[in-house]
Amino acid sequence: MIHIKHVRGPLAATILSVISLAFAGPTASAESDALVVANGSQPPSLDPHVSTATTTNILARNIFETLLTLDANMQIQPGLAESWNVSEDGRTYRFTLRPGVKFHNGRALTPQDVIASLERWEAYSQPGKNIFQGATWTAEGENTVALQLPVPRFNALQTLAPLFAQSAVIMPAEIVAAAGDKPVTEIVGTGPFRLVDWQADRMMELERYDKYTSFGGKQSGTAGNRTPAFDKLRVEFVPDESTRTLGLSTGEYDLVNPVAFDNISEIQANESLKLGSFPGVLLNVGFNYGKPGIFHDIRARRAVSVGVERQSILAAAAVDPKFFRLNNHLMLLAQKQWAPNVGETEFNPADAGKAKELLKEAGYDGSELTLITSRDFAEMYNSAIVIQQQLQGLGLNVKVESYDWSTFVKVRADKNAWDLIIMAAVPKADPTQLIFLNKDLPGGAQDAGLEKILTKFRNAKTTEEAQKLYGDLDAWNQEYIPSVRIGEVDYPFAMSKRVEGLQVQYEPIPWTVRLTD
Amino acid sequence: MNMPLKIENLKISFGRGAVEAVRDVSLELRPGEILALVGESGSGKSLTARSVLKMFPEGAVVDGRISLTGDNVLEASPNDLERLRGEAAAMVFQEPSTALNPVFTIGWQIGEGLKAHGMRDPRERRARAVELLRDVDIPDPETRVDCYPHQLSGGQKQRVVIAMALALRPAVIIADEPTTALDVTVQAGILDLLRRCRDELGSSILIITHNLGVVADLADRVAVMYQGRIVEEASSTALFSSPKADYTRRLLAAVPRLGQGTAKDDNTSRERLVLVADQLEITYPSRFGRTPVPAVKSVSFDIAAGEVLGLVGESGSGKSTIGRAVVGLSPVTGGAMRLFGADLRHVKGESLRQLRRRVGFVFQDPASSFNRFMTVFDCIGEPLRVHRALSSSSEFRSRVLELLDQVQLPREMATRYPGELSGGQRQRVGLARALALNPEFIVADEPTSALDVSIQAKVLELFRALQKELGFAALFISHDLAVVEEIAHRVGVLRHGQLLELGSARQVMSSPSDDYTRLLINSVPVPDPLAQAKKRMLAGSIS
Amino acid sequence: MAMTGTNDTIRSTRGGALSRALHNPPLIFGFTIIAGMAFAAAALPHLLGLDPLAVDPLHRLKAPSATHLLGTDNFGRDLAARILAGASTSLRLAASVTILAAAIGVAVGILASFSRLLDHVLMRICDGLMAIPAMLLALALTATFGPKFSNLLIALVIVFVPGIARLVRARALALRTETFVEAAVAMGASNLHIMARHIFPNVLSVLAVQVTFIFAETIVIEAALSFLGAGVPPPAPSWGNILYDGKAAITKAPYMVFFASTAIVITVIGLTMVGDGLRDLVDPRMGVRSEPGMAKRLFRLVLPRTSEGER
Amino acid sequence: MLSYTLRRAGALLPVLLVVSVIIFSLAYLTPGDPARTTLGPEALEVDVQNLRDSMGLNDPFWVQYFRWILNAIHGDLGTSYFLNMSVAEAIGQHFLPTLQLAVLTILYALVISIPLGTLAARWRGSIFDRGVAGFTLIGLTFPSFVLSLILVIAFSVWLHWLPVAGYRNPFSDPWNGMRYLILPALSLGTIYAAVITRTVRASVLDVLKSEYVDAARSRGVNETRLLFAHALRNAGLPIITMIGLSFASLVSGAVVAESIFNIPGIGSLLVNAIERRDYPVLQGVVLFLTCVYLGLNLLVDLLYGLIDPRVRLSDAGAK
Repeated sequence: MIHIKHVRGPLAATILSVISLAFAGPTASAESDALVVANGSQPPSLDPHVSTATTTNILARNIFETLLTLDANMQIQPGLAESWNVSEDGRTYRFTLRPGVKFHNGRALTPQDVIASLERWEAYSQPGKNIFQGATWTAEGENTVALQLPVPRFNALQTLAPLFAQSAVIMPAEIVAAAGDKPVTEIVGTGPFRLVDWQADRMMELERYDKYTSFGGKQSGTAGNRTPAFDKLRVEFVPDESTRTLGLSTGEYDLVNPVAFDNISEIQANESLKLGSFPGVLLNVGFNYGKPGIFHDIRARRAVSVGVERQSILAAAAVDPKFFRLNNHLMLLAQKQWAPNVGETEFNPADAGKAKELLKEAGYDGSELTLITSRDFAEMYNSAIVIQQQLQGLGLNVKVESYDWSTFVKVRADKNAWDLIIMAAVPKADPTQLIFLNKDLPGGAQDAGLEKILTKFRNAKTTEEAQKLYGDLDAWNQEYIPSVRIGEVDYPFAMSKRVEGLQVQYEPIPWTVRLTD
Repeated sequence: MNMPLKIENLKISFGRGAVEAVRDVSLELRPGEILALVGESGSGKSLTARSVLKMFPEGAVVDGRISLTGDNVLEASPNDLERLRGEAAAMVFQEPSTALNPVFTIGWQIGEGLKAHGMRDPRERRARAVELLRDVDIPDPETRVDCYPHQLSGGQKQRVVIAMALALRPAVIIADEPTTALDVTVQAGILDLLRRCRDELGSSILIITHNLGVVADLADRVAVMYQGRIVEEASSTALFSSPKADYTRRLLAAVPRLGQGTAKDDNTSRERLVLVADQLEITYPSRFGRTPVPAVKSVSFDIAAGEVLGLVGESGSGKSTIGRAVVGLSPVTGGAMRLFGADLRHVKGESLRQLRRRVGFVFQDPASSFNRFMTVFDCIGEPLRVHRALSSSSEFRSRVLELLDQVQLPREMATRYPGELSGGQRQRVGLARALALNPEFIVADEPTSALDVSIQAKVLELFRALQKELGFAALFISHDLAVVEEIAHRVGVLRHGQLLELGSARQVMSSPSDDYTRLLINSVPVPDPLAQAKKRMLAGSIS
Repeated sequence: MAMTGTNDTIRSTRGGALSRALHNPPLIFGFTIIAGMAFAAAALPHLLGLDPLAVDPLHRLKAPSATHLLGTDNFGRDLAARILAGASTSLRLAASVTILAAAIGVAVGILASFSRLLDHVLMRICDGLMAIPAMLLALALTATFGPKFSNLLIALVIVFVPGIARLVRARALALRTETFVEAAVAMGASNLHIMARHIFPNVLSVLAVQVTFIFAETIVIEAALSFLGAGVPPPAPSWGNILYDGKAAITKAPYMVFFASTAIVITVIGLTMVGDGLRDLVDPRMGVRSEPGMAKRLFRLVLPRTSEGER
Repeated sequence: MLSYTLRRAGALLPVLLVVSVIIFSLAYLTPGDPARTTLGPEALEVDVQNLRDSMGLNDPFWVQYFRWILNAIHGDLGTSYFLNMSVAEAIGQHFLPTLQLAVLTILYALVISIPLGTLAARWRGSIFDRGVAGFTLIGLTFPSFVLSLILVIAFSVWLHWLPVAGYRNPFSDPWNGMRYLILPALSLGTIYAAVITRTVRASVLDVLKSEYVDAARSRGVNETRLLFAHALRNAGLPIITMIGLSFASLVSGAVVAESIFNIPGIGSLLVNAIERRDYPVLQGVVLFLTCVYLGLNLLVDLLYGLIDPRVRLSDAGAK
């Protein structure tokens, strides 16, 4: 799923043409054999076991590795585990570790490291707790590790491969033991890059690990030969989006992730820059089931689902139609393994009349409703403004309150503080982990029918069985409407022409790059 | 040797001719002569003097010719002007404390003048500066040359300013009210210094003043200015003995003369005492890092009902502090001070308020003793309102108008703001305010020293009339002996917080028992050139 | 004892303040700018039927055209309407902050000048508040109490009160040594009477000059706060958040930033002129020597203010 | 002079105490906390509460305050939750860039404002004076980040003379270090130049009106010497105050420029700390900035003593 677009667009006519960006060619960047990445967000830590932040997970995968990997078609491939087998009852897995793998501090990888890491991952991470509840790990001999599941899980292997967030990465046992529930401070992994220097809020310097043991086969996605073709990887944290774009145009940065939606047009206008994107978030309007109110009535929820005009909301959120699309199904269209065969994908009736009828039937009394969003994420803030306007068009008295992220999360936990919420959910390996269906999330939907399907889903033995259950889940979602899906929004990124062969899995993969000067 | 200074039909006006400050003045200063330019504030004397060095305030429109040692100053080019200023003519300013740059040493500032006129070598400049300081009798000039202005006394500072003027032996010295800011004793010294400049250096001096005593003491010739014109010009003896212009005559009459105090009946019956000071001590508390300052050291006196006690002394003598202590504006820290029998040291709150109701206070500076945002009517009526003396507003109104009549001010003044009145009018409003609650005791802290001589005479006349008519007792504080002699029944002389002499006005003024009082009386220049000359011979030793 | 050299014959005509105000060019010019801006903000949106909130994402960031005089913003909302509505928000915020801060500041300042104990307590708190940089104090306060207009108002008032309190206290202390206040004390007036009749009117003169700077600075601080995400909460328009939105699209639609900053520049220039004019009107003698006019303007934005009047 | 300094320093302690209480309560009241930020956007409430317990965030307000203030007195400002370094170290690391930027900006501002202000006062009312007045007005009112963006677009994107953003320590890499600081210094400096010019003009004008300047003129001293020798030193007092103010505001306030030019200064450290609710850093940095502000005030006071003998000598009781 590689998006390399090379699209020319007319240069936007601007009043102050003197300010228009007639770019000259990029100057030579500081060092020739280093990839300089300008990253928009800062990781709170580099410990995927503890932090659910995607930035942490994506940066950490350059340093830490997982037992299994996923190729370009998202099929499971060997990782630190060279091979593995499954018992008939699907409850016992034995993984044979790849020989000769060394940690960055020179120490060889041992089964004890794998067990300590994965036990910690089970204890503190979301996927670990959801799918590996009650699982036990035992070492067998010098290079084999056995996993004992209480009940067969179809997605057990998939969860041990790289995920969007909180991948099951392997760290030295003593470091894991020392850290406990707080993020690890000593960063030692087995990955293609070694951490040289990390000055938070400024930059992170990584170096190719000379004694790296690559995985077998041709490089594809996060699988295969992962040895980087260049020496240094420098990640600069540049929170200001226009600075990131300007830095790209002067050649100071080779790769900028993400790029502001409004800067796309001028990047397209510059031949020496290339544009790409990766699946960003699933945008939903959530309801507050923790607080008594109109939205406990299905008719009110359907009114919102029917009434809103999704195209213009997505246009406000992501500007360019290439970066958003309608998708009324639970999982991303790009996640081919979950076939979207229930209901209409491009569901966007935008029927204000029907919506008003439904609201009257539901007995909406015109009381004020609060829609909360966060201004730290452009797509959440922009879509909230448009949604508020549209809902007021339907007669709902909605006011918007936008907070910085930390306050937003705190306000969300207070069930009397809001009625509607913008949910920008990170895509997950399987539907059971989606936050829309999570009853523990503040204001989450509580429905016996849902729980029944979810437990059946979690105990599905095979992927086929899981895919059938996905149909039921999707049908339930479109029937019960726990939250109104607006659509999918991709995050664009951009690179200078010196970056060749870049592949994307969740986000751009640095070690797949070849630098041409 | 041509005329050092010749001013021909000088005209100066402001605001595009709207206000004519100097109207066609012509003057001549002969070599080695001291010419006095006399007039009240607003007569244009200062402007005329400053035009000799072409130093005009902004927006001044000037016409006429001024020839200074041959050059016409008004047409001089900038570097001609720089050569003339200091060499041909130099200036001595009124306020010594602001005429010296606070952040540079005395030596440096004197050196600046020398440097501007070509003396390159710093060591030579320093030597010349020390020599100049010695010429003007500054003690221990070698160390004083490196001092800063704030480390010298008022008199010393003025001597330094004069030293700066003498630096280049200018033909003409222009002294703009050189002694007005100084105490009487210090003033005598400066006048002698100026006289020595003329006698030993031969420079001619143009002195500007409003004090006729100074004129009589120093000037050979006098020019009297009134509203921008010279109304009379004559030798000083001729002017004082037979003044021609009636303005000059009125001016001379208005000057209070020592020894001619009108005989006041000594009211012997001093049975009811209004104010008694018994070894009174006033020490200001020490502020952070400053040592405590004893202002008044064990002073004892008393004032009977209907009696006016005059307190005389130079600046820093503590006379104002005593006046302020009466109304609790300064703290009584030792001894006792009983007002209407109550000791001010222990009285507080309501009883203090009732005491203050029976005392009126007249302040020195008319400009700042009224709140800009209150009309004259409110200012006068404020004591009544504070003590809710009169219930109905009509009674209140009539009382205020009655007070205006008493101080001889037109009734329509009531609606105007203090800012729009003249100094003399404002002081009358001050008097009216003090009399509002017809107090039995008035404290007047230098009420007329901020006024021109002619206006001062009228206000004193009013004060005396009201005192006689209403019979209130009064504590009259002043640095001017002649004024005190005219007003007070009894007089006390203060120096550095101590009461040196206390007695009836005539006895203290004619035959003082204390040496300091005698020095004080002698230092006051009498507006009579002959008497001054005699006094100088006699007092040759003291100054 | 010094002979006052003031020239008694030439005195200003009756009704001093008003006549001097009329021929004081900076005051007049500045005042017309502010009045014009306020009128435009209040009246024009109704006259031209503009809706600052109507969203039209498909026509976003369009250059100025016939339908949209100043073009559209990144939600397709009419920029002219938003700048005008923004003007009313910013001016309303600035006006209310100024009035509240001035009222509290005057009260604190005068009280501090009258009682020693109160003086120590109040001034230490003011020092504390002034030592914390204004912008970060506002940021923390809006983060703490949520980004509502009222919270921003309270935050900015807290930011400005110490500065005014210090200035008023210094002026009040100076006034207490003035002769006319001593005269009031001498006649037995109570503290309350002195505060109300004498101190308060004379403190106003200093305040009038200070108020215009607070007014101008509020507008600029709001813009900076919006930049850090703590200004007037969207979707309500304010010049600050228009600028912030405009910054993201500066390469594509620079006119957004251009028009918003021009509006700010014009208003603040107008206010500066009113401030300078007021200073000359209020105290001709104070003239230039007083606190150098707009000089402190920027510092309130970020600075812990100096403790003038103390040295 | 020493006793004067000690006395002034002593007066700062109560202020520091007041500031520490204010900023600690602000941090305590701010919604959101480091635990929630550490665990990321989709953490569950129960996990957040567990982490809060282990971080001691659920202790009562005063317990947390005294624990923090006692450590602070012993010099230990605590460690950051996110920067895996001690707060003191973080401040040290971030203060250097801000200090360098502040010094460069002030120098640039002074180079422009001292001559401009003085000459504007000298030729009062001339076209030059009105031109300077216009420049200062624009300088004061122009939103700073718009100016920064224009400079970046002009000098980096168009002319490629200077880098867009970033920071290198000029001590270790002088050539690049300076190149990174020029644009931010220019954009900030222009505003401070405008402000200081106004102060210089105002105070020089005021001094030129005083009598001792007239007195010097009456002794033949020419105008230029009057201006630069006699007047400027007296006019220095308010100018020094203004420079002290500018420096204090630069140290804590260049946050807007720091975020545009991506300079890891103390301002952006504080803004990130607020965003991430990194309490120890937030409290530590504000306390540090308060000391800098109060220190600068003290320095300005002492400089007063240097320039104005009345202050220096009256304290030592030389009279």
